[in-house]
Amino acid sequence: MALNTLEFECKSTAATVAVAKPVHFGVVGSGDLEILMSPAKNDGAVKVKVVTPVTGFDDLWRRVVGAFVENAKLGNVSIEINDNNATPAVVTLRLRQTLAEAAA
Amino acid sequence: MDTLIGQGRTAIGLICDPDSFVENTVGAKSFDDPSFGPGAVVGTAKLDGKTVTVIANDADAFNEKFPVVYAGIIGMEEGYKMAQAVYASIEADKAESKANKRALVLVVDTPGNGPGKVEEIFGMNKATGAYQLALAEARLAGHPIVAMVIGRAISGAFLCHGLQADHILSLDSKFGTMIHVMPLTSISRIVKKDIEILEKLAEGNPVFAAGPRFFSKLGGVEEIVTEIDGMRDAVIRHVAAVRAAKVAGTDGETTGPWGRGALGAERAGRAVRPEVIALLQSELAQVASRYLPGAN
Amino acid sequence: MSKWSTLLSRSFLESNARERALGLVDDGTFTELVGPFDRRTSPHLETLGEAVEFDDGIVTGIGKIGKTPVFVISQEGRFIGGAVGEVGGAKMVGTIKAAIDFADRIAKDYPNATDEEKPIVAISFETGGVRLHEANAGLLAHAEVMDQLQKARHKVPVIALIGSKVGCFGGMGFVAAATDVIVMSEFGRLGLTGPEVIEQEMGKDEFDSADRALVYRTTGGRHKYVMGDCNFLVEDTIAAFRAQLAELAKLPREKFEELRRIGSEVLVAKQLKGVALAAEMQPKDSRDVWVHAGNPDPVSLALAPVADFRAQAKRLAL
Amino acid sequence: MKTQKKWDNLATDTAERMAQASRFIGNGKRVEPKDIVGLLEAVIRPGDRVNIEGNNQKQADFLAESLLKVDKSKVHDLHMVQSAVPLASHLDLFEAGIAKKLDFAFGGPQAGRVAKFIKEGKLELGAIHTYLELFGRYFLDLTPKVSLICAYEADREGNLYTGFNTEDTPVIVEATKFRQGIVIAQVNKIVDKLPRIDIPAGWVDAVVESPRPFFIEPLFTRDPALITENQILLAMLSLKGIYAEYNVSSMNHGIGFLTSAIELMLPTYGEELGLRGKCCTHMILNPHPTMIPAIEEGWVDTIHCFGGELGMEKYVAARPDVFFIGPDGTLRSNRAFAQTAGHYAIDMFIGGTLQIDPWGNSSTATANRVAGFGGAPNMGCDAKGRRHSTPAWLKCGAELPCMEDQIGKMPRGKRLVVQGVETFGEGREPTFVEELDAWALAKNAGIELPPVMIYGDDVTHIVTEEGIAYLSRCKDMDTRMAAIQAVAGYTEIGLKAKPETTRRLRDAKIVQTPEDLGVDRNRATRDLLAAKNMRELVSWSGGLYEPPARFRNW
Repeated sequence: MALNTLEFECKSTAATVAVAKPVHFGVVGSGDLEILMSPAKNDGAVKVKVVTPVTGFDDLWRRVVGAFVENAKLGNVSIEINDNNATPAVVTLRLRQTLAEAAA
Repeated sequence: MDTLIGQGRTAIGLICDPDSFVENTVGAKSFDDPSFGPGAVVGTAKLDGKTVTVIANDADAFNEKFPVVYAGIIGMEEGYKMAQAVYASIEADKAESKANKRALVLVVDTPGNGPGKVEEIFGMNKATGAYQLALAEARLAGHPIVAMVIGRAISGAFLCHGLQADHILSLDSKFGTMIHVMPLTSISRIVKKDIEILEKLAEGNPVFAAGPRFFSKLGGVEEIVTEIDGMRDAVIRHVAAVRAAKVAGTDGETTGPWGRGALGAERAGRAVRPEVIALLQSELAQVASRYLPGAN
Repeated sequence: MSKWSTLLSRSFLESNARERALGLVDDGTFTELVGPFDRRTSPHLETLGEAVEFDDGIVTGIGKIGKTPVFVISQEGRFIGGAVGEVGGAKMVGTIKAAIDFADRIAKDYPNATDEEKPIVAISFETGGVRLHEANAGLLAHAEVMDQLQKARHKVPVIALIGSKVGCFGGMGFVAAATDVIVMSEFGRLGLTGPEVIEQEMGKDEFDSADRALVYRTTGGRHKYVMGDCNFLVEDTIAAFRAQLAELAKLPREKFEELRRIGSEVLVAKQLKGVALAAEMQPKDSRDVWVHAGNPDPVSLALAPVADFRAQAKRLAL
Repeated sequence: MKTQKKWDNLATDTAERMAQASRFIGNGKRVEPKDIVGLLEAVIRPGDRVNIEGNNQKQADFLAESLLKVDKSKVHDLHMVQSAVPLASHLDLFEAGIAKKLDFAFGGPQAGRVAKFIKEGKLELGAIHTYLELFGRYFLDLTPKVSLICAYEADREGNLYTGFNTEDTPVIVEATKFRQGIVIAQVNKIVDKLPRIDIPAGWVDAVVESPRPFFIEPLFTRDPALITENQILLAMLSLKGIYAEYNVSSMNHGIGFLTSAIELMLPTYGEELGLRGKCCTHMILNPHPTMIPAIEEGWVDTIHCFGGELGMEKYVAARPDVFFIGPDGTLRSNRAFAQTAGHYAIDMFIGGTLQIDPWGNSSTATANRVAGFGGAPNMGCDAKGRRHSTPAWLKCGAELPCMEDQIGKMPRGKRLVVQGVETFGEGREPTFVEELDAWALAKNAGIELPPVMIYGDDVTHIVTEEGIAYLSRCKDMDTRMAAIQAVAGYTEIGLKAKPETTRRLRDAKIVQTPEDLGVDRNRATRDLLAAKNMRELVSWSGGLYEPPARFRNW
């Protein structure tokens, strides 16, 4: 019954964007999530950790976060997510918003 | 006698010196109107020869003016009446030293606070809040406060009548005592987890299950009293211990809600609480200078 | 335009706990304590397989308004209804205690400090009280907060801000009642028993919890203003709550006792007049009490814009 | 001698029934509430076709409950013909054996019981119709013998005022009365003088003052506080990629939060796009509270309504230039006429759905609920009989690469039918699916036709957070499926999209992402909503809008 933790890495083919300082964004409401995005020396890759009560969507998480990392050209970043059953649209939106917060 | 549920006055007799309880008088204050807050029993008694204020619940009373108040429920009148008894105790002993301030004995058997529409319109939360503030004020002023749970100590009503005490004692659950926010069956329904799973988890983690033992593990109950005729001695003993701490000036860290926090850590039921408070203090220490007078 | 200044015009109701906390104090002054980067999630939620949050649903920290250090506690209703568990409860208790210690330190080290330089505590409530997943720990934390509120008396003013969706109910309803000052918006609600439970106790004919207008006129900001249960009714913006807080920060500390509703024998006697009135009137609806307080047309008054309402509403005299 | 054929059987039958009922009917056709069951037993015969006015909104609930109390040995096996069956009592009639067969259009909250009763043999399903289709059959083969209708007021002669929520009443009464049937009305109040006469007394046989006002549901009120950022993104895409692209002037908005978002963004984002005066000038729409800001900002010339909406009475009455207001100063809605306009006259229908299959068929049906679709299919289709042209209709038609295969060089337009959906719904349920649940429902409930709300060939655009699929621009099924895949995100359908194909579709403007359209995702915040909560809607209305109690949070 414990929470499901999913950890993986993804790498952008053209990783040029990093974050300068750790940022936090979002609220773990129903169907929503929060994200911590922090700089991490990681050989250009992005380390991802998702904590969620919902199981069975591991591939979906890899794809959604992977596509975000690819599009954003993100590298050397650690992404930590506390999720409460957010849809891919919400996940993508929050990832974008977190990155925008980091750039601000 | 296998339970004291619904028998607040009997319990007062068992705890205090025989026939010493005088209801409706505390210090200079007397409560003359029998229809006022009938669910609250307040008065003065002797405990081991010393004057104490006693506050209890009357499970047989029905408040005609506020029909949601019965069976020991604390309504608006009851909450304010209990607060008045506390203020009267403070007033009566305001010239006394800590060694001599009268103790307050809370005999706890209450299933809840008044859950009505009129109560919300007029602010039930103020009545119970007022009583809690009064108890905290008395405790901080040096009155030893000991709560004895003899029956039901449920959620907000326990918060109001019990949890502001210096020490909390509870009769063992074999006497039917209930301490909880909600029974596990209701929690199971609301958090949508099977009762069997919750029962199993409760064995290792006392934070959500119902009963005095779990509260004891969390530091929420100082001592479980295993026999009814052991109550009197236990209350006398705890009043003495609390008084000693107050005289010595160690009560701040060892009694009351804050003291029970430390007890919770000691008994390993609330291990995270002290860590979080310590972390908060250390993080504040790093930036505190920015917020002191004259800083920019 | 900085991010902070855009926060000010935001709806307090719509904002999240962190935005409220940031916007209440001066730009750039907020330091979050035990914030999300500390990752102090609830171990109990984890055991139960429930979603966790890095701040456990409560933002705590310190900021400044002008010269005044402001200890901020801001509950997040979107995370499990803002309910209080062990971690969140400890953050709340720890923050009020830290404010008291801070006041003691200033009193000792800065004997000439003005009132304006002494700390205040601002609590934005958004909670139904105890978090059932860790109910016992949550309940015990409530008692600790109450204890701290009494300890803060005469020393650190504690100001309740209630303008959130969830409102402030259950055990936290007591806590809010026990603060020095209560500031609400018309969207805030304050009480003890939630509408569903009242309906369950009294029946749907007496109290229909789906009737939100009824729910709000029983526990909402406008009603609480008429009853004197909240001191100030402000517009639903972060700026409006902030402005009220800033005004209070300048107040001489001894004035705060005068703003209280409970906390002394005299105040209890005053509240009992209200209870006697309740017993005598047996109001079917809060409107009855509004009329009694001198508002002959409670329906129109309830619909009037907040500024007009404040100008016109007669408050219950006890 | 040749037998004289009798030509007035219907009238004779009615007269016989009314004779038996006469002892219950007093002056002004008035029936006491206590006599209503007796009246129903007198006028209804086993096997009759009966209509209980069950609209989208107002409900003849007292009469429905009274029908439930009849002696089942006298009244049974009725054939119910009515728009909607949203009340428990509607289905209780089948449980009790009083009713047997059902022809309807919309199940609403009773959809689960409809499915269950069909399966258990308690309910024989005629067909699930659209509103217009059912209204049509009222005048063909499903004319009610007895109709139990619902009005706000009656006068002392039996004239009726149906007012704001006229809805289906005229069509029901006309069909029933002009086939010599019997019309019984429940009214909230009997008054000396009506504001206006909506139904003449001569078409009404009995009037009962209901012990409580009829039930009415505020179905079209959407609290702006609940609109999400992704819905705002979809609204931005719709406004820029469809409203502006086609200059859509006339339309119907479906019931969901996306269209509420669009309505609330007309004065902000729509204004910025310069659409005022061009788009949304003529609408067929219930009085949506979320339209208030756009109306106040002068966007709308006219709105005709299917029904009313609780709380909007005063606001609507105060905007007679926009709404259809009677000489008495109040709105008269009319579902039959609004649906006619919605089917033939509007350029666009935009709404949401629960599921879309790989070919673009969409449905809100779930496996165990027979809900029906009400009016959506009539608006969410290309009306083949349409013969007038408008720029948006022509432009959409001109885009169709396959038109020439069917009608050669002849120009013809096409209705824009837009489905706006997020790729995943609540609980991470995919919106794009291999097979609609409608198939499972058809199997479970024993219906021959999977209930499809909008067929793929009628859908011209699908809007998701990934972008817009311009299905009107697809030359064949392969292209159409690829375009759908391209906007289906991370659903199984979406994962089939090939990047190079999607690239090609984007270049051909068959698929457009937010970036292609120049829609800045970072602007998709609630700041774009002209009103963010109910309170602000009230302010926009100058205090004229009075939200129902359940929507008020002050």
